[in-house]
Amino acid sequence: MSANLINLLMEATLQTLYMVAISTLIGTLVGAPLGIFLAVSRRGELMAAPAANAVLGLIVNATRSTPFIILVVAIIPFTRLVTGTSIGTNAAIVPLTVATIPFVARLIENAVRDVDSGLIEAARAMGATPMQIVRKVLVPEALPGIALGVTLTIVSLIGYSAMVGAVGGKGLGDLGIRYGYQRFMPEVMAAVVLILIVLVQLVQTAGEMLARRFDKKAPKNRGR
Amino acid sequence: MSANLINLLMEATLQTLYMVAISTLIGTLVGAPLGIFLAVSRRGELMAAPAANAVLGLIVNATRSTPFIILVVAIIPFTRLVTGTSIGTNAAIVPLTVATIPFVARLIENAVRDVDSGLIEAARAMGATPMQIVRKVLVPEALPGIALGVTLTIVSLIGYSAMVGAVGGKGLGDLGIRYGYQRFMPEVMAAVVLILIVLVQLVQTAGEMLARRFDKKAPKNRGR
Amino acid sequence: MQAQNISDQAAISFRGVGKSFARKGGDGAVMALEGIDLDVPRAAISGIIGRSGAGKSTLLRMVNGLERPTEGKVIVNGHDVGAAGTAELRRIRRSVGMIFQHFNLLSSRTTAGNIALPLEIAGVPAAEIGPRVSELIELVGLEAQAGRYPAELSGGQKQRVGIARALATRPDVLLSDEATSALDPETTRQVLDLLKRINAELGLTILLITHEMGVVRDIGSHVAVIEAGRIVEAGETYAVFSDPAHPTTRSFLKGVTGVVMPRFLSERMVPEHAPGLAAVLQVTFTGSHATDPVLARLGSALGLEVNILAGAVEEIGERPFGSLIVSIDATPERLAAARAFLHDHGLKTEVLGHVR
Amino acid sequence: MQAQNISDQAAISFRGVGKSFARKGGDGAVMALEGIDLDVPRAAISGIIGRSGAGKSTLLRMVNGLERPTEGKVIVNGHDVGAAGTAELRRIRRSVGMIFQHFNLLSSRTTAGNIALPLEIAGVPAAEIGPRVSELIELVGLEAQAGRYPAELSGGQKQRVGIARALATRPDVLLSDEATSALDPETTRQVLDLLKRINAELGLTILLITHEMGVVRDIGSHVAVIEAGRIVEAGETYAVFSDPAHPTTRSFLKGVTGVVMPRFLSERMVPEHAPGLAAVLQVTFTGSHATDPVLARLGSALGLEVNILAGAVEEIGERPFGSLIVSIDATPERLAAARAFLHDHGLKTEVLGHVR
Amino acid sequence: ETIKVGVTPGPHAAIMEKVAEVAKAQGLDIEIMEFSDYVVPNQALADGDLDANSFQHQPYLDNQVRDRGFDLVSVASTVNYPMGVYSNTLTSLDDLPDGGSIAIPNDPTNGGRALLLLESLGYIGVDDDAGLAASPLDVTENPKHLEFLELDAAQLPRSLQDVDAAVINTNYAMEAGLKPGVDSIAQEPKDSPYVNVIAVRSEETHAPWLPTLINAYHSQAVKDFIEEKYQGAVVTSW
Ligand SMILES: Nc1ncnc2c1ncn2[C@@H]1O[C@H](COP(=O)(O)OP(=O)(O)OP(=O)(O)O)[C@@H](O)[C@H]1O
Ligand SMILES: Nc1ncnc2c1ncn2[C@@H]1O[C@H](COP(=O)(O)OP(=O)(O)OP(=O)(O)O)[C@@H](O)[C@H]1O
Ligand SMILES: [Mg+2]
Ligand SMILES: [Mg+2]
Repeated sequence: MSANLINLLMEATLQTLYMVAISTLIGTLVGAPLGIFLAVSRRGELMAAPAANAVLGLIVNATRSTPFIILVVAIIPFTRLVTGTSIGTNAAIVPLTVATIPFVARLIENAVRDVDSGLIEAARAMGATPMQIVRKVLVPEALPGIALGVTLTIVSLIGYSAMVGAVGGKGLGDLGIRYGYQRFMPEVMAAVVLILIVLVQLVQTAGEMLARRFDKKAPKNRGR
Repeated sequence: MSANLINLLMEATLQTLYMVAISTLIGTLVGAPLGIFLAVSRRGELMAAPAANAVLGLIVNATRSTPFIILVVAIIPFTRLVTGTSIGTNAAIVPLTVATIPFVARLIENAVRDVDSGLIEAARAMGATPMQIVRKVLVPEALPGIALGVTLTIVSLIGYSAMVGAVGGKGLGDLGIRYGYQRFMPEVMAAVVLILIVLVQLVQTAGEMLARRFDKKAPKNRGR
Repeated sequence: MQAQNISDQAAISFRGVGKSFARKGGDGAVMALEGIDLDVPRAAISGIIGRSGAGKSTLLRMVNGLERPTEGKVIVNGHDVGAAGTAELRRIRRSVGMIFQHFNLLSSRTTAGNIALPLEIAGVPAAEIGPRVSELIELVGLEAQAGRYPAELSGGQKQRVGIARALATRPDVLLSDEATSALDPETTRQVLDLLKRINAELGLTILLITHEMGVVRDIGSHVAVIEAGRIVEAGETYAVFSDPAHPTTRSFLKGVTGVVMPRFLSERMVPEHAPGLAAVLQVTFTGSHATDPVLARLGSALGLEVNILAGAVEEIGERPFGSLIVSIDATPERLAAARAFLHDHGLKTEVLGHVR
Repeated sequence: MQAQNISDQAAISFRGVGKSFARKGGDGAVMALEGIDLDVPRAAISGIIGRSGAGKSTLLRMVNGLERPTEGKVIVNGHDVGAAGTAELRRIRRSVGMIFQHFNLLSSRTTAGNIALPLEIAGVPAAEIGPRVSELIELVGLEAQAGRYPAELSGGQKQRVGIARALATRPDVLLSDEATSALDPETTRQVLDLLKRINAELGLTILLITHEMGVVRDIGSHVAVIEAGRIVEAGETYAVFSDPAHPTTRSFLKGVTGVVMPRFLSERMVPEHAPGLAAVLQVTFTGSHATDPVLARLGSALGLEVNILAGAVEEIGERPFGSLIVSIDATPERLAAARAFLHDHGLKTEVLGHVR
Repeated sequence: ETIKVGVTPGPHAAIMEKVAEVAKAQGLDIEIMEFSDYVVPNQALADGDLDANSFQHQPYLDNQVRDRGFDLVSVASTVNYPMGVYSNTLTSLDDLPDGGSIAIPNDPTNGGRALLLLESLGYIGVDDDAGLAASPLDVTENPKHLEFLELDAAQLPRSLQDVDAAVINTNYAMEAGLKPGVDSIAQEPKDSPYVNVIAVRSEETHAPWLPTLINAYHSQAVKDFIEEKYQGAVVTSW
């Protein structure tokens, strides 16, 4: 493999890391509150607001079901507003983030819904406000699930980010497709897939370690 | 919109339903046991097999991080073996399913890991075999989580299936891209997105109903 | 603890309260409570007892609005809990501490963290939380477990965390759902002494569910007995326990107040008198009579031999109450005289049978 | 219940068993049990008592291998639980039923479904499961709740499901971790009677943890007392309870066997004799003496007035045991004579103080 | 008789739909498969899953045959989508600022071609060995330090606001409302080598349906359709 290609791979790896990091960060910052709200605003829940819940749920579903490239085109004005351009790595982060938000939101929603009712009840009995319950009960108790959800998101994003090639987003996946696959350079393809697997494996391991760290529930041996 | 386009839309909807249904079905049939195995084969768990767990985990992560088109090409021989061809809607189902399996697996793994240790303990104390624990405790108890996970998968698949255009898979997403995006027909794009949203909304509603039906845990009011 | 006009005296009042649970599948509702009228006196310790599934927890959970009555209303410190707006409900709840039957501890917080939670929620300044938490941890004897997570605690230790947590904000009213069921007798006694002390010193109103009649006897000034969703007996503990009217109450009190007929006795006992048989009597004495040497005097006064077969003299709500099973070897006539003597001295007697 | 050579008599034997829990963070292990040597007799009911956090649950959980000893070994029906292969361990477990402190019911199964679970696991034919489940549901009085999910049950109802489930496969050994703590006295009695009956009829070995000394007294033939991870006292219940050696045991038994000093008495009592004061004596009598009219005879024999202030005559492990607090108004000389008289008749006395 | 023909979305698909109409009248049923990928249609053709494809120009086909060893040959030339250079801000490429940005297609049939166009216009130099497969990596001389942005072909018109110039296939330019020749600031020569072809497996060059397909494609009806729809943006080769 030429030095040139190695450079290219390194650059692409950094681009992927950059895109995934920013998308995850912003996606989680927006998706987490959204997911929590989706969980607590259902009928009969803490901050019951079925109408708002339905509308947000619809938006989330709409975003999740729209093919990525169509999403990219649909939000070009917004992308331009945010990054000043609709193309390039920075611009690619916008649709990636927009696609990440509902994904994270749903996963976090599920994690929050899993929190034991008894704990919510205990907090209610203490006269906690809904916001206090969210901050002091739901989030800390759902943290292991949230960590696993974010891990799942990052891994998905690493695969998903290959699609930003359409707007010149670059990164590993795009490199693998355009050089390795389309221009038939199997060694590039192999190198890209290898790096992707290593990245994903690192993320998965870190995510699970974090989840285990957060989980104070069952130090007990579950085997035998 | 011309009658022709309406026809196209109807056909594409059916194709999407067909692809998603089969992929979900097979993806879940394979992904569920895989996810359960991933959950119970970790160190200290029911069927501890850390080596097998690590290898399967790696394969799952590799599949999830590989860009879809590279996956498609990589498994063409397998696709041909299964469907006799490498192109068209039927052939598209193969890579879709292969991509679905690890996704479902991870979600189901998370749901199974959430099952209360005390219940596993109770079953172990009864002298249950690991398989009995899986069948009689883990699966029934994780069912609400599994239902939500499968819902999430279907919704993702509906969006994801747009990518099968690479192998002539057709379906709604592909139609949206080919007409709406490539041929610059915004009304097709809009119609496609609309149908997608309706589909996703139906799936989400059904999935949540099912999850609620399965969940016998907290009939209590969690609000106020 | 009888229903009366809503007065300042009652910290909590139930008025015509009913609760039915809709079954999820829709196949018929469960009627958990019906027509509850009850006043829980302020600054007193009141007990709720009743069979498993009678509706005790449901009743308790209505006091802080965790369960809403399907009928009637619950008034706490003058506020109608059901009608309260969310802000007012929160205010009511902050003045009501609760110990849960199943602990409900946050798995993500240590012992200290769990106890700090209500303080954080009440907006206590961070600087005051630390000392208060240490104080509470000491109170329930969990110094060594302060930094452990619930999963690393024994059942009783978890329960003590729950107790400390409920007391953290110095509430006016304490609701306790079997707070000592997982505790050993000694720890139970310590916790009860603690509750009693707080009740006496700070005028805390305590409403507690328990299956241990000894707990009600020792610290409860009032008691209500629930049976199948209805209150079947209620009043001062001394009155209820010394003369229980409802069969359930009587059954509960067996072996706790009064005395159990020992098996060696019941097996040998015959209903009719016959020559050579001694009469078996149950003698009960309440109030000051409990300490009188009446029974011993009977021997010298009538020249009868009185044999104590089983007995218990104890305190109910801090007043003595005694019950003995004795045998008197005497002719029917002398027996009648003996009973008359005892009655004259304020003791109740009942002939249970005869033994050799 | 003392450690002895492993014999056929012991259904469960602990030999030098220790258990330490590694803390998750790694900051020091918790020593939950240390140097446990104990034989649990076959076909008997044995109780484990001890303070909260003493290590009772941990000990019990070792019997069916839910917890592995970090030292020593546990032998059940001749099989070393720690050394057993998985198949053998499963066989052992199928012969051991367990009632959990926290119920551990499947939320996804109804009452009937939960009770059916161990039967399904044991491979009982489907046709036999139905009738057996109905039988068990009736046994614990949950007919009306058969189709309900655990979330729709009260605490005591859940506990009864756990009891029925543990008995479903007719195990040889039953482990019970506070099986009656959430039950009212009457249901408790029914459950205990049930256990006693199964024990008698089918030779079931029962090892139970309880905080209710009354439970051990009423149905436990043997008892072991754990304190801070060590066994401090063990043996036949009658021996241990009638003459408790360890302070913890004594403290636990207060008010359960023997008698509590009533407050009205303790408040008035002074340590030294003075003219006009009566002596307060604790009189204990065991075995057949319990039924002798010795105390009454004392009056006629020595012309003394004996006043019973508090007292309890009860059965421990089905044998009578009595303890009375009496006052005798007499000069020191006559008091000494009275005590000598009682000692001659096999009663133990102890002077507690003096009252007016 | 039914044959399967692979195309890519856009004009190739639209034209083939018209061809299918014509062929049907001549007794040949054409089933059109659209691929949003440039490798799969050749792979599928080589594997026998397709009977013919029509989506690539001759140089690309040669490349594919060389790289992947497909046994495919072209049997007819079809249309040409000349490329043009468009800009929202510039009126001539000479005005390109130093370090200016140029968007080019990111697909293998058009990416290299765009670079070669810029080379032919004298703004850059491209490594001769790279040929049609040239990528920005193969740019050897770049006096203006131009920045190349590789975008999806259909994305190019949508990105004009964000770049100094874009090299766009005429059909996409047209569909996006640009007027080739009017709005473009540079164009490929009409005789460019990038005429598209119909490809088949070499053993199928004598298949009985092939003449029908070619005839249908080269029919007047198709020519009229193309001229009416694409107004000269798609150049027919017959
Ligand atoms: N997983 C664990 N990690 C650390 N310490 C533990 C763990 N489980 C139990 N312990 C500690 O071991 C000791 C014994 O616990 P165990 O549950 O056996 O007590 P117990 O006698 O059953 O108490 P209780 O009557 O309160 O249920 C306790 O001090 C407890 O805190
Ligand atoms: N969510 C529910 N759905 C249906 N029935 C319920 C529900 N919660 C409680 N019940 C029923 O209501 C009745 C009263 O329950 P509650 O928990 O108040 O009993 P309890 O007196 O506290 O009993 P225990 O002493 O066993 O805890 C029980 O028969 C119970 O089965
Ligand atoms: Mg209850
Ligand atoms: Mg315990």
